[in-house]
Amino acid sequence: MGLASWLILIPFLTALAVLAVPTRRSDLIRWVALVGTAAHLALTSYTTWAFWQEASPDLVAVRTETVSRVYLVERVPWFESLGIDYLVGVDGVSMSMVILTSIIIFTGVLASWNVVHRTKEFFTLLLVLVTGVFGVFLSFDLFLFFMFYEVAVLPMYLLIGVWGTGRKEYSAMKLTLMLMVGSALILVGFLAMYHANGSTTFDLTKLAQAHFETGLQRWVFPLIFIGFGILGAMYPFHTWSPDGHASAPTAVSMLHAGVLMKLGGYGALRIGVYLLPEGAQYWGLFFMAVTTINIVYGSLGAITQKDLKYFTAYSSVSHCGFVLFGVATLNLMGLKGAVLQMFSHGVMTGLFFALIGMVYGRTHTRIIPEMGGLGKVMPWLAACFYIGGMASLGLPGLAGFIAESHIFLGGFFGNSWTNPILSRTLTVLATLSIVVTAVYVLRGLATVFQGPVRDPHHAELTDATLTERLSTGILVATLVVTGMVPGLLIDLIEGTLFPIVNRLQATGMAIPGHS
Amino acid sequence: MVEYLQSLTPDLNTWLMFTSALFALGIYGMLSRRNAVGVLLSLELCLNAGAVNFALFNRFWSPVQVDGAVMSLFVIAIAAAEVVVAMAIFVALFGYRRTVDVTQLNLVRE
Amino acid sequence: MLMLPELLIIATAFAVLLVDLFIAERQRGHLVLLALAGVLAALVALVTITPDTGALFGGRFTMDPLAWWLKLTLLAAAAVTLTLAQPMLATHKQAPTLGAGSEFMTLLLFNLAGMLMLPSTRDLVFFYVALELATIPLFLLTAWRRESLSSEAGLKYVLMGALSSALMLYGLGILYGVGRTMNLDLIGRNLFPSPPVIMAIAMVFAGLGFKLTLVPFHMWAPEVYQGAPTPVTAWLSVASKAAGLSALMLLTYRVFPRLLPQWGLYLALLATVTMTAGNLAAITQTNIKRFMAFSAISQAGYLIMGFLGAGPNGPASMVFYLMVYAVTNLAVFAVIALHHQQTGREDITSYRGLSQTNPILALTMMVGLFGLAGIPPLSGFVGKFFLFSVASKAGYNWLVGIAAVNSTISLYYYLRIIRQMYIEAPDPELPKLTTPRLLGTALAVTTLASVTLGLVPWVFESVRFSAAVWLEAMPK
Amino acid sequence: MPDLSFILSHAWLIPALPLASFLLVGLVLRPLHKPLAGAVATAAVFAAAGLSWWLAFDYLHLPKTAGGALPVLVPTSVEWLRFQEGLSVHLGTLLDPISVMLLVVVTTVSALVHLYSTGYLHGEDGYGRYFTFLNLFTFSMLGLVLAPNLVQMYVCWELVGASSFFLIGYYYDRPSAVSASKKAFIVTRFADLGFLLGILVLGYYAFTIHAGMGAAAAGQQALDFAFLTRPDVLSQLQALQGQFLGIGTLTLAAVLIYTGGAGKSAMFPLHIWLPDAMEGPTPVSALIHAATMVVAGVYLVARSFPIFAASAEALQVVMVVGAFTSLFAATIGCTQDDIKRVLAFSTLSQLGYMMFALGVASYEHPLGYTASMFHLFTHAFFKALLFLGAGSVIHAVHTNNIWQMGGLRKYMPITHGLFLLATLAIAGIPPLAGFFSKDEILAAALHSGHTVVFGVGLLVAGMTAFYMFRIYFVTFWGERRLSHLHHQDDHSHDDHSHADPHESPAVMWIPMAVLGLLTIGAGFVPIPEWVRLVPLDGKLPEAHHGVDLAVAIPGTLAGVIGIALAWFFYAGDPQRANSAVLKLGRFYAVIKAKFYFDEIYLFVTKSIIFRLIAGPIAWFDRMVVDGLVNATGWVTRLGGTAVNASQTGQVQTYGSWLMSGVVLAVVVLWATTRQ
Amino acid sequence: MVGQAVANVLFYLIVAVSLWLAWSVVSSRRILRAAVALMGVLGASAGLYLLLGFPFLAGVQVLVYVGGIVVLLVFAVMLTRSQELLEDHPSDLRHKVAVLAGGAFFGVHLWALRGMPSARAPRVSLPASDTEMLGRALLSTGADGYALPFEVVSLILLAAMIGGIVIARKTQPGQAATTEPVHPLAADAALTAAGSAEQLAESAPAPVSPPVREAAHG
Repeated sequence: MGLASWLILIPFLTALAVLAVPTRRSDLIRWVALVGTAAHLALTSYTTWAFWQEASPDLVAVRTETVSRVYLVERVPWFESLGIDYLVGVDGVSMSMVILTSIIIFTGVLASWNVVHRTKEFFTLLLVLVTGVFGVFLSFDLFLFFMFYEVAVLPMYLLIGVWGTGRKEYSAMKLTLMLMVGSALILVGFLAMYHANGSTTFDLTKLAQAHFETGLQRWVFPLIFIGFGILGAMYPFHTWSPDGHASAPTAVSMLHAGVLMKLGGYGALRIGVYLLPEGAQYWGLFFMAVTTINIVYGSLGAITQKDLKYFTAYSSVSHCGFVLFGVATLNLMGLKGAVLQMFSHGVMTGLFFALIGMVYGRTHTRIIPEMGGLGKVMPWLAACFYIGGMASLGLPGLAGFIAESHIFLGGFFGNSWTNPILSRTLTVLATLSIVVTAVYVLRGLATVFQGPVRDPHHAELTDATLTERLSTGILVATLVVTGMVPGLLIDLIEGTLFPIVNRLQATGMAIPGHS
Repeated sequence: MVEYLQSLTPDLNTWLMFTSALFALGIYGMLSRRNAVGVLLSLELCLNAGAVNFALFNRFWSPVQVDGAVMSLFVIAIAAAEVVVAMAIFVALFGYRRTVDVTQLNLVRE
Repeated sequence: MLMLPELLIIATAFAVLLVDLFIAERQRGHLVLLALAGVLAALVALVTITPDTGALFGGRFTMDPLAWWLKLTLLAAAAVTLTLAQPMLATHKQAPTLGAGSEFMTLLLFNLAGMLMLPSTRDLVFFYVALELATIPLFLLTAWRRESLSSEAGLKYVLMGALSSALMLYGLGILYGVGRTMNLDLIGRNLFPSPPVIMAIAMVFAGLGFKLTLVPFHMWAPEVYQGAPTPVTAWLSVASKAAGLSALMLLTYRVFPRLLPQWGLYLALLATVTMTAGNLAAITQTNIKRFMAFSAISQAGYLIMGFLGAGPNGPASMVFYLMVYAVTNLAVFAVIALHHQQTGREDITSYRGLSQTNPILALTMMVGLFGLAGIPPLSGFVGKFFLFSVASKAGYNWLVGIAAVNSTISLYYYLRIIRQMYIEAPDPELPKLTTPRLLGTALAVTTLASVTLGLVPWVFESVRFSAAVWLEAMPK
Repeated sequence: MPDLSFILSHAWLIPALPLASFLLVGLVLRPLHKPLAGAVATAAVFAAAGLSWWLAFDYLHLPKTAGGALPVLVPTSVEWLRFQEGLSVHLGTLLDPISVMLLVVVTTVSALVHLYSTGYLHGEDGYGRYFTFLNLFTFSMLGLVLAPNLVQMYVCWELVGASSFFLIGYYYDRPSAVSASKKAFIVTRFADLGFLLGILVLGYYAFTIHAGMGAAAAGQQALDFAFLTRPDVLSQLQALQGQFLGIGTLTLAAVLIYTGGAGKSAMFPLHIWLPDAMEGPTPVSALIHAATMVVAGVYLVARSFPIFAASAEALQVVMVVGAFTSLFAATIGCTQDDIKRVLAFSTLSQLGYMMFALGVASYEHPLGYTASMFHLFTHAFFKALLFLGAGSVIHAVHTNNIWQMGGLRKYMPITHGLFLLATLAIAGIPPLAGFFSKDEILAAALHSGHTVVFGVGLLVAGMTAFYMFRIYFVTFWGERRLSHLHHQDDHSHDDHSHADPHESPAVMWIPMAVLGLLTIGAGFVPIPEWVRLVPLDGKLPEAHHGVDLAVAIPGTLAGVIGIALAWFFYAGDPQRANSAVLKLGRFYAVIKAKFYFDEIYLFVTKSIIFRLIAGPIAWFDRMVVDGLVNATGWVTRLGGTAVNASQTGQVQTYGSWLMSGVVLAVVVLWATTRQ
Repeated sequence: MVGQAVANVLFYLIVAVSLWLAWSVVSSRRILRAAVALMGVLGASAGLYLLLGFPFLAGVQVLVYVGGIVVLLVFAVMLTRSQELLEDHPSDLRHKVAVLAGGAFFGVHLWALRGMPSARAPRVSLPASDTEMLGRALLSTGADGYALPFEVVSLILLAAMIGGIVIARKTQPGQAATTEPVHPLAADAALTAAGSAEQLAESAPAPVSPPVREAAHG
């Protein structure tokens, strides 16, 4: 059992452990979950180190190859006759995503420290959900990828349905169905690719070496991109995100907005652009336009939101728009920006939803106008909120800026097969969002945390407890470290992206200035 | 004498037209009769047409063998079984509903 | 011995009939154990002794690898159905809700024998007779309960069954007329898509489509599923469908090997209409058995996607999906039978709060429903994935798309039940459900199977190998 | 590279000190021990100031380059963010005459303000937080000054904006302060959008050139100033034909970068945030909104002057905007009642001065460049002094409104003396610093042929003198007016408003005294001789000395006239001023209301963006897009009921469906299998 | 050639008779008359078997079909006491649909016939008697024998008999009519309604009154 398999197995084993604990001992359940996720965090850091030992020597060689290397690979044949095998491994992009998810689940467990209603089932489902997510990030066999992808979507229904608030059943059902329709499109794409390659293998690297004929790529790529786009809150299909997050409990919306929506971007990049370069070129500009709407539309929509969760949900729609925009630029900086944005937005939204959960736990209201002057009452939460807000509007020195600067440069540099004027105007429109984001972030935070205390009995609320300080502290620390020292993450990611860009280049069009 | 007569009857297609006409009438009967027993009668028509068909093909295409006839025989037997089953159910249903009018039997629907 | 399983089943049937004469009314429950013993004996015999190739009666009764797998499924399904029926028959504890227990089991076993023989037939006569034995007892079993609903269901089933078997007979007649021989292997020699052949195929599809509840021929299913006693409904939804599939595979691959590829579009349209109608209708159902009828219809839609395209993957994934569907469906029906037996209620809302009253039962029901919906890591997902892969290989990507969206709609109505169980509060006046020992084991076995069939590669690999051998042996 | 002395090679220490103290104070000291936090913060900045003076001393003694100019050094350069091969961002320090000068100015003023703040904010509850952000501000300002490339400048630019946001919003329980901080951040953020776009455009074309040059640009990155200001790169940039809406690419890039600068230096269209920024504590206004942050825009233009010089239109824009802003601000300045707002508009006006000085400069007439830098140098000191003076007045009298002060001459002699000194300096009365730098600017404008701009300069000089002495006379002369109104600048702790105002404590007037000395001395510092625009070929022409009388006399005369007018209106009896105001009437009210720009901006943001765009989008999203999703759900349910309706219960209907199935099968099979 | 004419006349005579009787089976308003008509049709087809040279089959046909099944049908008619009731005509929609179905089937068959290779009756001399060959075929277990299907048919008949007896029995021996579990369905309500409609029908001499439901679904 290699490292990658353990990364998938630990959350599952923790889930089983939680099941074993008697139902009434809810505090023990929480501790088991915490220990499990902590162990996972430790293992993730060790795996990152191990991965780095293996990957760093051939960082230079990778610049000219067209097939991205996978490390710590474990291959166990499963259905040989169909070419399906349990193929798990790690590479730059998936490693960064695993780190993100591990942090989010650890802080998520901390943030749901006071869930009392049916705690055992809550933590089991949460851990099963995260097992699915780890499975997706670590699997390199399309069948396994798809299997874990649907495992990740399903516990969401019960988590929102049972523990949610407001119109929970409606939004739980809408969320699950829209994501399943997305996976339906992806399934068609996967099978078309599998059979176009002589239905011999589902292995991602082998499929990458096979050259699909252009016609097929042209109709499969939109299916894959839209299928993953639905999960990545692409414009017309994003309506599940505000409702879903508004009615989901804290840890679930942390996990969902922070990690699950990144599955969309990850899938679009890893499978859409990597396997179908010509399709990507053909559709590149179209999806760039859609995601620009996504960005501007999401941020404008967030300005007038009254409920804090809707406010954050719309902001994540806008930020996820950045991820897909980065993927649609199809050049090194754009793709790198997309992965960085996935990481930074994951941490940001995780922080936001954790904080909203804590504020809601105290004031029992999420309506922004009803709250005021909480900065004096709960300084720690206010400070974390502001750091999160600053990161989301892209203040340099925090993770947001690194990703957004990459995406803007990527969008502006464009590529040699798309009309430069169009791609540049779209990028300029996208950059407008940094102002709009500033408007709604400051407006929202100012109303809630600054000004006089509007509601009298908000005055004697308490500040963050130890567990809350720990979880928000970790998230803020990640934001600051990634912002201050981006080199770590960039080297990790670049190794994987060079081959993808080379493949795009190999299909006969030159990217300006790319050596 | 009987074999000789058979060889003089009209060709296969006319025979088939007859059996299919019989079958078509049976179908009409099953779909329009109101009384359940009437439907069964029409069913017997259809099955009989099928049985004759087999005997027909046997005689025209492989006069030496007797497979078609065996099939007709079994069809007759199975038709008998079906009638028994159908009768039993009608009687049981009549016990409850006091009617065999097929059009009235639509309780199991919502 | 090639026919050992069939003979054992028939012997058990007679044994049950005779033993019933000598035992008192109270011990009627033990009869079930006898029947179960017989079925399990047949199962063991099939697995250990019966080879998966060979012929008897001069080629009339032959055994092929795929038939072996179908018989395995049928016997397993029979075992589970008997355990389902056990609480309903007379036991020392309470009066039987299902009269004439021994006759019930005898008919069931006769029916099972018919279904077992069906895939081994090699000529038209034996095929028709085996098919009739596989359907006629079902008419009686449906009308078994002493109440108007069951009889009405029985009536509708008889009339529709009679019409479809008449059509089937006429079709076979024409087939015999054109092929000029009874032997199934030889009929297909000089068949080309002339009008009579097309008419024969259409009528055969009508007959077998009736059993498989394909859309234009599915109208009977909802009312019969609802009227019939629950074990019979379970048996109908699983075994009758298995028999229908084996008959269809027998005819299409053996008699029309060259024509099958040309019917791709017809089969695709049939599949689309079946799954869509089944799924759409299931959304607004309130009665659980009627709901399962529509779910079975939609599953039949997915099933026949295996006929598209060439190569052993088609039949292999169909048989594999049939096994997975059988196991998962029976798990769900076990819970429905239990629930119906102890609360007498069949409406979906009566399942409210089951997760709090009886968490294990709720969990098995959820696993079963997710299996039917095709959610990983259950084997339903693996089965569906392979079926979709066959359709996609045959170039019907639009069909795969529709099927995938359909399984999303199916997820919606399965989730409606899970919502009742997990999200709604329990209904106070409904009694708490207790799981009898025998049914509990059946539940455990079926749920375990529904999880492992997909994960353990050996099962699908061996089915696929058998399918490859079976396809080789087919007349070209 | 000549071997550098310790401080020169370790210039990064100067920004590192405030950063270290920011982290130390912010995380550790703030919650623990407030006064210690203040002390540590102030000490750190004083140390940085010392190091800067030492660095300046060493730098000036470096051997000159061949062309006689001071060398440009980039002692440290650490790769921070690698976008692409030729486009990676190195954090480092760039030392050249203007950056060294700025280093000295920023650290000195910041140190003095820190010291002053320990007194001004004594006993406030947000004391620790204040010093944390002040340190952050100083660090980011130093980072901006030392930035060797555009991206590091942009990074520090944003950090400066963020820390000013937190400092303006220091009294966050006061809604006016909260909205002021929001306005400041959003307006500067909008300007930074321009800056970012500028970087994108410049980055793209510079990158293509850098890639084209290959080995020739091995060591440098595309966005480094060293690379961008190379003559061959500049010529290639100039040669770019790309037209965007009729503007040349280089001009477009320069103008976009200039918008960033204009936003930060509150040039005309983006000036609305500076007057409201006065909501912050006065030392903050002194440091940020007088001496350092607002000059960042000027420094940006100066730093990338070669790029601006390469496209004539860009400098034209700079000049026009600068000149107009100085005139515009001066007129408003004359009408304001709040002492800090008057100083704010005076800063605006002086910044306009510096901008148009750069605007008139060119390689043929390099004097403007030096004049602007000289004025920046001197202005920092006397404007900081003015603000600190105003601060101590407010501290004593607890109100900003000049009409509620009066005759403070007697009560606050030191503040009065220093305030008078600074007012004289800003009015351009020789021998104080203001005279020399203003004279240089006017000379630059005259000699480079921009007579109109020279005229505007003169008029503004006069108006500056007028409004400065207006507030001087009203505040310090005349008899004492009681402040019966509610305290604007509320200091809860010493609330004895009716007692006589007393002089500020020593910790406050000492930094003012030091600034006073600097104001006097600054004029004589030979900035014009050190800070010179190095022509592209590197050879410096011989420098001119002495004051150009033809410009000095009219300048001083304008100042004196201004003072006389102010004396006439405001020194004597107040009736004269009131009657003048009545005569001007409507016109005066419009100017006083700052030409209603605040209302226009409010209207644009509130009604247009919020009500007409954001609201409908949110509604559209809920109703239409969500509606579509619900509609599909409803249609599927409808389909379900339709299929159910077909189950009529009539057996014979089912029979006919079955037969229809057969017939349809025949039709479809026949259609699809015909050979 | 005269034999040819005799055979043809005989054939067409039988065909005409059976078609006419079949029409009456299908559409006569009195069920008993329909049953008798069916007897006639089956007898006619027995004659056809004779014509085809299968005397044994004709015999079985007469014995089993006419003797057994039709008698059973008459019993059913008696048991369900519907013989004195005059079944009225099916509603026009059902009639049209049934005609369409039957007609479509017939039309398709005619179209199919065009493709069938037509054949004259072979002149070959037929085996002595088909009974002996039938007997041998039924009981031999060899390649051409049908012993196994024969056994299976016996199983079918046995199953049908057992099931028939159990279903048709009035009450189970030794236990009262099963208590119907509570049904939320409208079944009971409908049952009582149907029951009352029935009383009405019996009292009024008119034929079975078309209940409201039929009109709704006609």
